[in-house]
Amino acid sequence: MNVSVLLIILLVGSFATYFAGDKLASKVALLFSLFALGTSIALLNIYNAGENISCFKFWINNPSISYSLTADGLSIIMLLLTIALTPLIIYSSFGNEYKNAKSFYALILFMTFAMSGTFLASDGLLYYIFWELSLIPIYFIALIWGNGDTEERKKAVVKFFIYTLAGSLFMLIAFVYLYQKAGSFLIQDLYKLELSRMEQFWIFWAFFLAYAIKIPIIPFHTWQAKVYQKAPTVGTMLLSGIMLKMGLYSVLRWQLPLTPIAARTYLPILIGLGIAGVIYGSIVALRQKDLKKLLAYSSLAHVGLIAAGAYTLTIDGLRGAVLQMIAHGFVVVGLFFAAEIVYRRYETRTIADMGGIRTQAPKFASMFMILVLASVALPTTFNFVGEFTVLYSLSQINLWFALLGGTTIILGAYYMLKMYQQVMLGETNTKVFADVTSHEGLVLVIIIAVLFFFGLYPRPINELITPCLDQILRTINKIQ
Amino acid sequence: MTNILNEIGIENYIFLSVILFCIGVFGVLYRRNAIIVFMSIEIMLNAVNLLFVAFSTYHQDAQGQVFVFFSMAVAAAEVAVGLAILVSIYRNLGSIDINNLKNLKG
Amino acid sequence: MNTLIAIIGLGILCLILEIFDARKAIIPVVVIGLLAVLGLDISEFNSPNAYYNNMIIVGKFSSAFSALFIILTIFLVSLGHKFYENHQTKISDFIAIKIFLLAGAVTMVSFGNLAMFFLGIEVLSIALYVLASSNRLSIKSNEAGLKYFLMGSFASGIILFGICLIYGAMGSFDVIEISELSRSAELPIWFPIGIVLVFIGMLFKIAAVPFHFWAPDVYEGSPALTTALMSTLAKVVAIATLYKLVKTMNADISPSFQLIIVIISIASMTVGNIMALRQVNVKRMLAFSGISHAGFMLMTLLSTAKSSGTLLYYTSAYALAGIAAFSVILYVCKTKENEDITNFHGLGKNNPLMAAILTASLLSMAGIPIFSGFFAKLFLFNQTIQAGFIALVIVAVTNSIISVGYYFKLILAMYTKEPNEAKIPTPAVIYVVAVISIVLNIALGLFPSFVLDLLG
Amino acid sequence: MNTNLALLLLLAPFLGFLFNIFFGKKIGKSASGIIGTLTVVVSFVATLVFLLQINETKEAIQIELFNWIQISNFRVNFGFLLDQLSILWLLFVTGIGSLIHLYSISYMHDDENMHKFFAYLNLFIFFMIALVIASNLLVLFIGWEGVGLCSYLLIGFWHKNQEYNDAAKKAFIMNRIGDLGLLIGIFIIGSLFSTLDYTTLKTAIATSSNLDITMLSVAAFALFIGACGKSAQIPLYTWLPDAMAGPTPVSALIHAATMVTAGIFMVTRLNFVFDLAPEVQNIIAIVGAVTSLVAATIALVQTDIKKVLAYSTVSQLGLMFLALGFGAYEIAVFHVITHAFFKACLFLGSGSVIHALHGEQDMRKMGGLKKVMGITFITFLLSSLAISGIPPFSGFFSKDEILMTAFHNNIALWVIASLASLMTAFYMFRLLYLTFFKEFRGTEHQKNHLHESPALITFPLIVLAILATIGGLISLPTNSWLSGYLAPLFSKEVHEAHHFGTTEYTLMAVAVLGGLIGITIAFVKYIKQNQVPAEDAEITGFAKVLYNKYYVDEIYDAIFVNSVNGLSRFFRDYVETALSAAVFGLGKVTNELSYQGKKLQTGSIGFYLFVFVLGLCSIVTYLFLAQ
Amino acid sequence: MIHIPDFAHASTVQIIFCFLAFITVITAFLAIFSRNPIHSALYLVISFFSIAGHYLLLNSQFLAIVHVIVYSGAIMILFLFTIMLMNLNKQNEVHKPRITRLGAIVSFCLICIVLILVFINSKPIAGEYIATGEDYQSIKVLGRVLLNEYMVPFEFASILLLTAMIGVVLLSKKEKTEK
Repeated sequence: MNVSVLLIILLVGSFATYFAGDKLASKVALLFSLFALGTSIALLNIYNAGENISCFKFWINNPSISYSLTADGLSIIMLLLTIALTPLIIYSSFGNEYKNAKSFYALILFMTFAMSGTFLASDGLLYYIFWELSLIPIYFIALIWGNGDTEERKKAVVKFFIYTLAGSLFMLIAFVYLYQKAGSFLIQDLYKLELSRMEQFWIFWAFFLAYAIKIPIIPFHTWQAKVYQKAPTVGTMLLSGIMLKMGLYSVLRWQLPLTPIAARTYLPILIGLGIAGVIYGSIVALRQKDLKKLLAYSSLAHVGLIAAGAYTLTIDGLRGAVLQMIAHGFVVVGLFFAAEIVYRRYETRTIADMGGIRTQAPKFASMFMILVLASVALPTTFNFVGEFTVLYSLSQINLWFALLGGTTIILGAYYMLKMYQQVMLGETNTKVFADVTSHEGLVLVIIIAVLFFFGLYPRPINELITPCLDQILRTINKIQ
Repeated sequence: MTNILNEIGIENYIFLSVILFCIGVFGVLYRRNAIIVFMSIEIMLNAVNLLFVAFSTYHQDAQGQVFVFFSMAVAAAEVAVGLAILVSIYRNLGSIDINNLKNLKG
Repeated sequence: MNTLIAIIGLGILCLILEIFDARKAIIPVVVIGLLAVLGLDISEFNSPNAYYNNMIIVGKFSSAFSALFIILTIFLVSLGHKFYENHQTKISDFIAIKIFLLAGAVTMVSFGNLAMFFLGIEVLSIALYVLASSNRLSIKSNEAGLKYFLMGSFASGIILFGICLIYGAMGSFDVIEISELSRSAELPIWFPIGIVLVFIGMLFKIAAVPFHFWAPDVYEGSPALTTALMSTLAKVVAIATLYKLVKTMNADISPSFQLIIVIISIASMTVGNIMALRQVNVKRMLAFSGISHAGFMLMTLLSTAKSSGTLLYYTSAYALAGIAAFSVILYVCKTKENEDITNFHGLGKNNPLMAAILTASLLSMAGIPIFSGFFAKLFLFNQTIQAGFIALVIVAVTNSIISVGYYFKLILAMYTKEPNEAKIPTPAVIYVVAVISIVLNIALGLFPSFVLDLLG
Repeated sequence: MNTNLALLLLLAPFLGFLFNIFFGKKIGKSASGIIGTLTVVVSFVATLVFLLQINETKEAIQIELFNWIQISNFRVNFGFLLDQLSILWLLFVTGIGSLIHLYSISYMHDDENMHKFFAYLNLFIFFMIALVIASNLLVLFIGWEGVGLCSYLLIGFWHKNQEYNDAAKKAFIMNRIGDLGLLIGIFIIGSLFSTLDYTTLKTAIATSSNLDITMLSVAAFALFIGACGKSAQIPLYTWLPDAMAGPTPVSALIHAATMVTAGIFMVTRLNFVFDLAPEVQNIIAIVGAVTSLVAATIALVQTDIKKVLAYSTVSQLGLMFLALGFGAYEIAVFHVITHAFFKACLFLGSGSVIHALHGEQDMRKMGGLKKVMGITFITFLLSSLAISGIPPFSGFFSKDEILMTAFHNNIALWVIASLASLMTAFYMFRLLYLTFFKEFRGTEHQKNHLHESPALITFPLIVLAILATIGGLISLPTNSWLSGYLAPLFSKEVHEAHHFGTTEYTLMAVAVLGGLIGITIAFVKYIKQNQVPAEDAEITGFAKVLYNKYYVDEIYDAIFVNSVNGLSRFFRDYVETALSAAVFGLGKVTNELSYQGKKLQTGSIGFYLFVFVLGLCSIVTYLFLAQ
Repeated sequence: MIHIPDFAHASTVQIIFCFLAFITVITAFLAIFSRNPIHSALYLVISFFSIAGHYLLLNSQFLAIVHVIVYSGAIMILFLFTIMLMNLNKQNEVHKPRITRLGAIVSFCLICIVLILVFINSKPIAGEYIATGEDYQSIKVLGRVLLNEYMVPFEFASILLLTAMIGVVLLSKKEKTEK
């Protein structure tokens, strides 16, 4: 059994969902996603038992491209994040009615498929294919099932698509160039390359463009808020929960080990950009009128910190980045779902139109509160573990980085609590707000449980990723 | 028997052909009566034919002249088709001024 | 050679069927016949041979491209079933002319003598002139036909002049002989000029900038099926021929000539893509898209030694996507007066399958994986970088980004707008053609080696 | 055994929290209150067990549970350290906690969300215990943030009132500023010593040969910023007075007795770090002294009963920091304890008053309550005497020691501190007189419903008043049990047995005199002259500045809050738009090019061919003529 | 180098060449400049005849005859026929926009100069022109070449013509549905 089983399940699931028809689609999708989750856990066990679950087959001879999926700790953890969030995301959408549901859910599964592939692929081109492939479903999800004015949505979504594509095409050139050098797209062969400073410089920035847009790092974030706002919540969850992580994962997996000298040279700039994202995102989030936009900017701030961590080129930074990625994945899905729950009842996302919900819906209020707290990295939540590690790594580079990056814990608290206050607290709203339904509650509870469990006991994840990150770090440091 | 090109020189044939060809080009650009434009194209083809024959003599080789036959066949076919198109345009528009044919643009 | 004979025979059979008043049988017979011809062609694949004093040289290159042309013709002929529904009296003419066009196309990739080359290109061109203006009552079609005819003849004149100069320099029309002679040191300047003139003439045929102006007008004015033919078959034939010409006649391309190719390639991509952005007519938009693709395909000329497989792949990917796209356009615009984007509004709701096929084909053209268009671009970029033209690749990539803009305009129209009218039933043939072509496209994407390694 | 007991100690309140959150509503108000209280009592009992144990063994109990966070050069375990300091702290946290829980059963009985209130209180106790018994800085940080969170939840307990919510938010954010400092301190310590564990750290510092004193000082300073945030010192003190928005038991528990002392706890815990950074100690002393004076001056003119107490708390905390600054940790701890007693008593007393007056907090509307609220009055009086430093009440001993230490180290700071304690006496008695003496100044309705609070409220008052009275016994100037008890914690043998001489007695006298002067002035002003503080609008001059708390909130708003908000608006409206426009601009430019390009496509064959010819000519020219 | 014909010492052949060339070019120009399409056609016929003269000069009699038959006899008749059909003989073109004329002249000059310069720049052909003395352009030889070596193109030309024929029929045939 190897990891391609998982991809096949997801792909088959996607088609099965489409052919199941509108009525059954959501359930079939959920079933398949759960099945995939089970499989991935089984795979994890096999992996932990020390067996090989990678997969390698030749695909194209010239240029030599292979169907090569490598599962190491980092890949597996990202895969688990993807596969674990998918059923949650699908389940979270059960309260909504979608036109043409079969396509909708099929696209979700397809996107999961593509994203999982991205995390697994160890052939540069295969990776690139999955990377691009994941863009199409989200494009349609955002476009067709999104909300708000059609023209504006179109503009935002197309901008997003073209922008992301633009970035990644330069990555493609970099890959092709690397292929010329190495004669293979396989990651292990690419790692062996000894590139000159100049080459590294170009390749680094080519990669950077792709990842900076995807992550996004300021000033490449302009697509983000609008798309988050306009996309249906499920799409937003997929985007913010998983898709952003593709960029961050790629930084760790591809960019840094391939261009260590460049990464080292630009280290202050990159960390600076990440931290600038933290501060900028937090400050912009303060004055957002739209709940989803606010969360979008909060996401910008968080990923900025993760990126800064990744670019420190220290084991702490990398580890913190990975931990924080997972934590952020869960928490952001939870927050967007909370926004969706409010939307289902109030049919608005304007913060000013909300308020007084806590009195009417104490359960929801508590769960939302916990998510808010997790998002501001309260200790014992998973986010704290990540954020602490990242900030620590930043402090090892320069104390000022840690100080500036640390403003996130102040500013983050400021905008999140302000949001919470405006949305949930205050006088009872005249509009009726029913408390969470059982399945809404279930989703939130699962997310919260995950956040706390790994917040207190992140060791399993640590043990999974550390050898792999060490390996990456060794590759980075091979040329000093 | 001497090669006649000894007296005239292949260059002169080339120049003649080029000039004739260019006149054809000029005609295509200059006139807007489609028929005259066709004629100009015929001039171009003829210029080439002339050069073919000259080269045929130059190489003392029959192939060039054989090619002229094909070229003529092509010219004939083109004219036939071209005129058929022209006729149907004339039927629709009542004119064959190519300046009137500017519906497709942008 | 047998392929060519069989194709011509089929064309004549088609005319004979008309005589026997078996019009209904024409398309099925022809499709079956073409399938047989395809088989014949494939059987010739591994037996390179030269026929009749090197007039026709059948090799891997020609067989592979011929197969592609035949496949495209099968699609185009099948689509004709619906398209010429109201032109029953002329159906044999339409079909026959297409088959002769195919004959011309096959000749163009398997010529061994410039005479065959010239005749082939003329058969193709004349057939296209006729098809372009075949809607005789439409002024647009007339205009398209005349424009194409005038400019095409002009280009033919240039090509002829080029051939003449080559002959003048070499004293022969045989390409093998010419290519052998061209390696000798002493060459009259006529030869390179001739090559350049032929090259320019072919650039016109593939609609490369600055010889592209005819394409949008002609594509727009012609009947949709003809446009489909021009943008798929004709373009592919022209580029394949150009490639063959350059490869066989001029073993090593001088750096300055390479620079010309690079500039034309860049110009074609850029102009094509930028101009396509603001188009309302889908056919016109695809014409500009075709111009930009011509620019991409020209990149193969920079490394002629190895890029034949890439070219075959690119052209297959492009043409299959084009066929799929045009099937949908034919379906959508059948009852409409024009092919404006507004006609596509709400297709995603009215006919999701058709919308999906069009989307897929557009994505393929834009170069999104897993469609073969992506791999085509990838292999092309790979080869071009290998040849050392990384700047060109960067421009090409930038252009790919621009191209997404207009491809997505159409996709957006299909999915975000409300339909203008009720659903119209889809003819089965169109379904079949569209589905098969897009499936082939995706299959090519999944198994690129199959085509890529064909030409070694 | 120890582990299980420690876990019981820690988790009992947490279980109470869970129970109350999930079932509190169902089992009824009293039951949830009782369960909430009981869980804290369980912790208190467990603490007592530990106290007995440690009294015997004199050895700290270290418990490591499991590995939590992994950093490259060290790992952080979930671990507890039960030593003298933490047990001492636990004692009054759980002890006073139990009393306040008990008090709350009655106090909050009318609130519909009482179960939540108890849940939050329990959660607070849980986090406070975690903070105290942590064996390393990061577990301490859990408690640190956790109590901040509970403080947030409890200040904003009446969440329908957005002003309260603002106060809660403010408290949380200001705390977080401190938390960042603490984190930075943790980072530096972690990277310097590769450990965050107290015991290991202590050994590491003791054995380390070449310490980077500069970095260590930076760390100490950062940690101090953290302490400032939590313990409401300048410049981060403004949240505490606002925090009075919460229910009064909360103010008593969190904002007087326990949470705000966390900063002092942390500094004491890390005394070995601070000892190495004398500059930082100086800063601490100065900040403490200044805070104590500033807060005292503000308290002079406040009219809200709880605000006065809040500023008093800030001021007292300042005194504690003053002691810390001089390295007199056990004196600071002593004052923490006595302060916990009397300030909790004062707050609960004020709560009793407010309860009686149905929520009235303005002292100008009180008066004459001693007739109806005897017990409250007496306990309040005792505590006021204690805080004013009148012997033999507990405050006298602790405050006196602080002043004495200050005198020995820095006369100027001593003057400031003495002034602050003089003012303390004044404003406390001003409060007392205005509230309990003379005639009632409230509405008729209130007057008719005046009543002494029920036993559940008065019982804790009595207990605390007793403690406030006799609490000084634990550390008598000549025979200090506390010093002995805490001795293992401190490296230096400081404050070698107070050698009592004339100076000391004089100082003591001066201090007592100061207290008496304050009381007298208050007496003259409010009893003799029968003054009542002016209405808000009528306050003028310096009093107005004081009344408005030196406009610090306004200044902070102007400098920080407004600028951040302004920046946010600027970013949102301009920078975002500009960035977006830059990206869109590329698209727009291409579109425009396309638009212009369309004009080239004229439809004229002549033009097309013209370009054709031009292209041909240029290619030919380039290839054959240019070379 | 361009050979400026030395009229004083020119041989007969040279004079004939120059004369024919002159006629060819002038009539071609006149065909283009002439306002009346009929005149154009007639000028063109003369031009074609002079080209036939060139062929004769080059001793390819058969080709000359074929040329006259095909061009002057068939193609130009077709042209004239069409002109008559469309009744264009009286039609005068509206004054052409100046820019078009300018463009035409510019491109004419440009292409002329460029091509001529290119050929001038090239090395002159050194030495004698070969004269094998073999017959290479009699009907016999041409026929042999055409039907042996060039059999396939010859046949293929028939396809070309067939295509053109079908095309013309297609374009001209009225359908029943049309009114």
